[in-house]
Amino acid sequence: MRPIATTRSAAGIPTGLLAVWWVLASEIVIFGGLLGSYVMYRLAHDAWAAQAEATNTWIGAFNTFVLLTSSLTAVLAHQAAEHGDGKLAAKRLYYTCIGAATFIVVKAFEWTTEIQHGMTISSNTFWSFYYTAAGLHALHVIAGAILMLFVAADAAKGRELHRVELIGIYWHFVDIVWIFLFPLLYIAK
Amino acid sequence: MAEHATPHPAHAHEAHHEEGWVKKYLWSTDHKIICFQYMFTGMFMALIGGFFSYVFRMQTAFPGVEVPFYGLVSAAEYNGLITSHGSIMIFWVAMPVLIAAFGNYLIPLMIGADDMVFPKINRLSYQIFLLSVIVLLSSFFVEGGPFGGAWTAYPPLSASGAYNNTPLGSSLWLVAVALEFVAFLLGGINFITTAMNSRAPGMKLYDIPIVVWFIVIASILFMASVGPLIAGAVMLFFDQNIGTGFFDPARGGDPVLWQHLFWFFGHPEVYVVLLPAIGITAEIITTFSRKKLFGYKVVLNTAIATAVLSFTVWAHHQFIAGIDPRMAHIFTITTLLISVPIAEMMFVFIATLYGGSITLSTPMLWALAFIGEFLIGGVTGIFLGASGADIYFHDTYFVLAHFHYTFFPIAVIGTFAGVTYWFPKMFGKMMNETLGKLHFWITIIAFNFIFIPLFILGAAGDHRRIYDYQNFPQLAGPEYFFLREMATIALIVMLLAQVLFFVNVFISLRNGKKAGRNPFKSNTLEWQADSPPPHGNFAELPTVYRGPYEYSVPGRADDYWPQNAAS
Amino acid sequence: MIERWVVQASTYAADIDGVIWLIAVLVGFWFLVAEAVFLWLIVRFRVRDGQSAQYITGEEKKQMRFISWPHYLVLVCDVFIVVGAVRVWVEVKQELPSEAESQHVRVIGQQWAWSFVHPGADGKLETADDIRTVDELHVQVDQKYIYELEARDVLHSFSVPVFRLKQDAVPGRVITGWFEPTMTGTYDIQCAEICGIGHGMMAARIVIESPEQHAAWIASQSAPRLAATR
Amino acid sequence: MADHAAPAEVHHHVNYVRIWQILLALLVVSVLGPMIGIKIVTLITAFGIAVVKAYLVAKNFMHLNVQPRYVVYILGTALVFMLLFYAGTAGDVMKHAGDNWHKVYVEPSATEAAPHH
Repeated sequence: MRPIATTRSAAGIPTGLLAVWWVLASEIVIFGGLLGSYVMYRLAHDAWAAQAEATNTWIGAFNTFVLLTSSLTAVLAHQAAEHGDGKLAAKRLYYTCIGAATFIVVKAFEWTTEIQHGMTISSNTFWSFYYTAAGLHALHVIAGAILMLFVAADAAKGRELHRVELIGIYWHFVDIVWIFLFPLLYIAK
Repeated sequence: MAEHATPHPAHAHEAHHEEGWVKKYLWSTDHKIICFQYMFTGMFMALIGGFFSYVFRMQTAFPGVEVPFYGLVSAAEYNGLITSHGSIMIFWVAMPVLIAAFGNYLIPLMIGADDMVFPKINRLSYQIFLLSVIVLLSSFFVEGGPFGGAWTAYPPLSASGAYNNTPLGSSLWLVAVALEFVAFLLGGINFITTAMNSRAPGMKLYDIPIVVWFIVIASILFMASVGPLIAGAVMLFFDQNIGTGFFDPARGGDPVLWQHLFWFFGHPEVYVVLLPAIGITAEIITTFSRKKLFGYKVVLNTAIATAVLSFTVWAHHQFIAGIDPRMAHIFTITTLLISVPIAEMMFVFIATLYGGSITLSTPMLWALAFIGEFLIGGVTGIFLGASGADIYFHDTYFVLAHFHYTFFPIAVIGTFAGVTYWFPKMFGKMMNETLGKLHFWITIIAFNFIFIPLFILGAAGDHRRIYDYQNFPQLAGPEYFFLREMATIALIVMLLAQVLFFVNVFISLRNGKKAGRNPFKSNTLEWQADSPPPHGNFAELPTVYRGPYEYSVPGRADDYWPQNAAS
Repeated sequence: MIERWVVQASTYAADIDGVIWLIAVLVGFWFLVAEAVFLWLIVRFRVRDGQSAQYITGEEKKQMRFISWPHYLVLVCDVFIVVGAVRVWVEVKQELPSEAESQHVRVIGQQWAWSFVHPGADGKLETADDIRTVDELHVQVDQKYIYELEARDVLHSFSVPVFRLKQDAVPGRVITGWFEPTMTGTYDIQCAEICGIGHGMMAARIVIESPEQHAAWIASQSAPRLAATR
Repeated sequence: MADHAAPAEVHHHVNYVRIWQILLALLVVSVLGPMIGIKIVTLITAFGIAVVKAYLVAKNFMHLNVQPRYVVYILGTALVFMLLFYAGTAGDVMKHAGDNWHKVYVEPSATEAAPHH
């Protein structure tokens, strides 16, 4: 049973939504610390540009496309949920999950190729950052997709529709992180 | 401790006694039970940390002695003991007790809610915390022993088993710390959301008790500062275990980066545990001096100013650690600036006493001692924040004594103040005042006899984390050892005095006078619930009509005016 | 204040002690006033029969000044402390003596010993007559030295209490600084940053010698080595 | 507020597919821009466009514009703290030398060329 506390909204927005914003604030500082460190190191080591040459911009761009599109389906799911159409919302969330799966599969393929070519996490500190930052992001993608499956299953039965928006916001945040990772890791050469 | 849970007719679980116990105490989502889980785990860890301090203080004062109940201390063990003492006391005692336990207990009760907004996440938070405790304790038993590179874990020492000889211990330590952070992130989001969204009808921002404000500000501080260190922990873990070179200078890494990541968290962390302790003090001082808090908004503003400023001072821990000397100027200025709001906060508490009607009960004694002792910690910090003086004092026992004069008031005095004050509410029984005062005086006097000698030793050149000072001719004199022995003996006295507290708790639980709802005639909402409050806290959720500190309002018969009293 | 326990053996030791003294006076005064007021209030306003507490909000301007004035005074004290601290900091950590009037000495921390490279008779490092020692640094009184601080493995901290000098050694970095001894004698060098199991025994000695003694020491170190290389 | 009536009305004015198309167009520019090979163009097209994209997503998909103001402040504060961290740290980590210190690390780039696909 949900406590009465959860249903109050003295701050003007629903509790779940408020909590999601705080989660994102804490995520900003985690990624901020990691990417800030990366930028400092990158600017200190001009030679890393030669390493960055070996990243595959096309795969990165394709994954950006996949994430942007999955964000679109997530926000459309939210739209459907707002109209009370749980089935449609669930369907669109499943599309988003397919996007997440595509992203991970492409990433796995990309990493496999790179590791086969000797670019491992310990071969150079650029690659250490490459795998750590993208890996941390990929973990967020996976976690978000799993949560989304639960939300979608509920939504399909018309339950907890407000969660569609919450998982969507989280998903857009994951998208934004990638929007910055893409130029940082792939384009800047 | 069967007293503190009122039977709940809704869930009549007559099936199995053990299952009921597990459900009630281990698997509960009730914020009060989670408070007890955090508090007892924290106190258990405090016993371990306290025992460790006894062992290594014995070695420092009487080098080579066979420590009773332990045995001989080797240099590696010594490092492991001091590291574990530091990390346990901060991460597994101060944090769980002050933020998690008091936050869990007080926030829903004081804002007039029936529980946290996310009870299951609250339970998960404790379970992750418990896991972190288990991981940390397991590091004592692995090959090589626990991590021994100080709680700051500076690489390259912490990054390589070749340097620290504790490859497993250092990784387990890091994992435990990271898990602990996750636990408090979950808990913190719960606290913040609850306090923001679930206040009782009528409770405006300036009607929130200071302790709730401060715990929330502390949670925000924690959340905003810990991120870079979580990222750093991942990087260090990879350095330790899969051969990356984030902090390895031979591969383009920079060990100084870790110091920044660590202290960007580490300094706000001081305020993370300080603010709840000050909040507890505010509640107690107003209650036992029957006074309105002097300048509620001033207190709040100083806390926010402190919180923001605390993000700009971190590098004063690194003045001589290899950072660019020009940066030291900026951080000296910001560090001295932060003394202003904190000093102002202390002035406010002192001013609150003026014109009061002070009862020196046990909780009040603890609260007053907090201010008196914390002032010492505060003023000695100026020596360390001023770059020129820090050249000498850095990494001496002066630093150690300074931060024990802040952390001891926070973690021990603040906790005892809170526990003795809310004990009647938590367990429905009054505590024994005689035993409580005896415990108070022995603890406080012994505490000063521990750390004043250490101030002198620090000024005389004792540097920290030294296994045997006989290796340093300048520090091997008998007058030095006299001071070290004095501190050690005082420590033993203080640790033994804690038995009094546990005896007091035991006696009070068995034979204590029954506490009514509001034994101290206090205003805040938790005193309007039953003692102990049942699951769901209030029979009828309260409505708030006024601020929390309306004591001795002229023209009223009572000298208190509960927040939820309509008139 | 510090000189009661540790002698001042460098030119800037007295300045650092001076800052410490300045802070001690300023904050010591405030501390005593605050504690005195605090204790007085506790004694003065103990609970009495038939006397109830006053209702003071502390929000009015007239009342606020009881905390705002002390707080401005704290700010003023802070300014003095900042100025004092920064001046000493610049002197000790930023301004190096000129190359002409100073000698270089290399200090290397490693687990768990200090190695020192002295310039030898020619007064220059990186020459054949460099003198390497372990855990013993020989310097000449009233001579300016520029140290180059390095670490081989983990962080160490080069700390000479009689000089009031402390500087962490960071692997991957060379950190320079200076000192000028002002009295002869043999004193402790500590490692003030935890560096592993042997941290507690990483003790070295600094031997401050008169010019004659120092020359003799250089000669005694150089002679056998020169003989060996020939 | 629980039924979210007010924000829902605002949402209807946003054409999500349109935003998505703009985002894709920007993505193309950010990939093509660096191919010109001028450093300043790369920086603008890569990072400038990243900021624009993030803004579009935050505003239109996350609906930050219809949240209470303090939500923006919370997230903004977190970002500002990261800038603070960067400002305090870069002087040591990003530089090779400073006042009375220098790093001895030598890039092994000459001997260890980047591997290719």
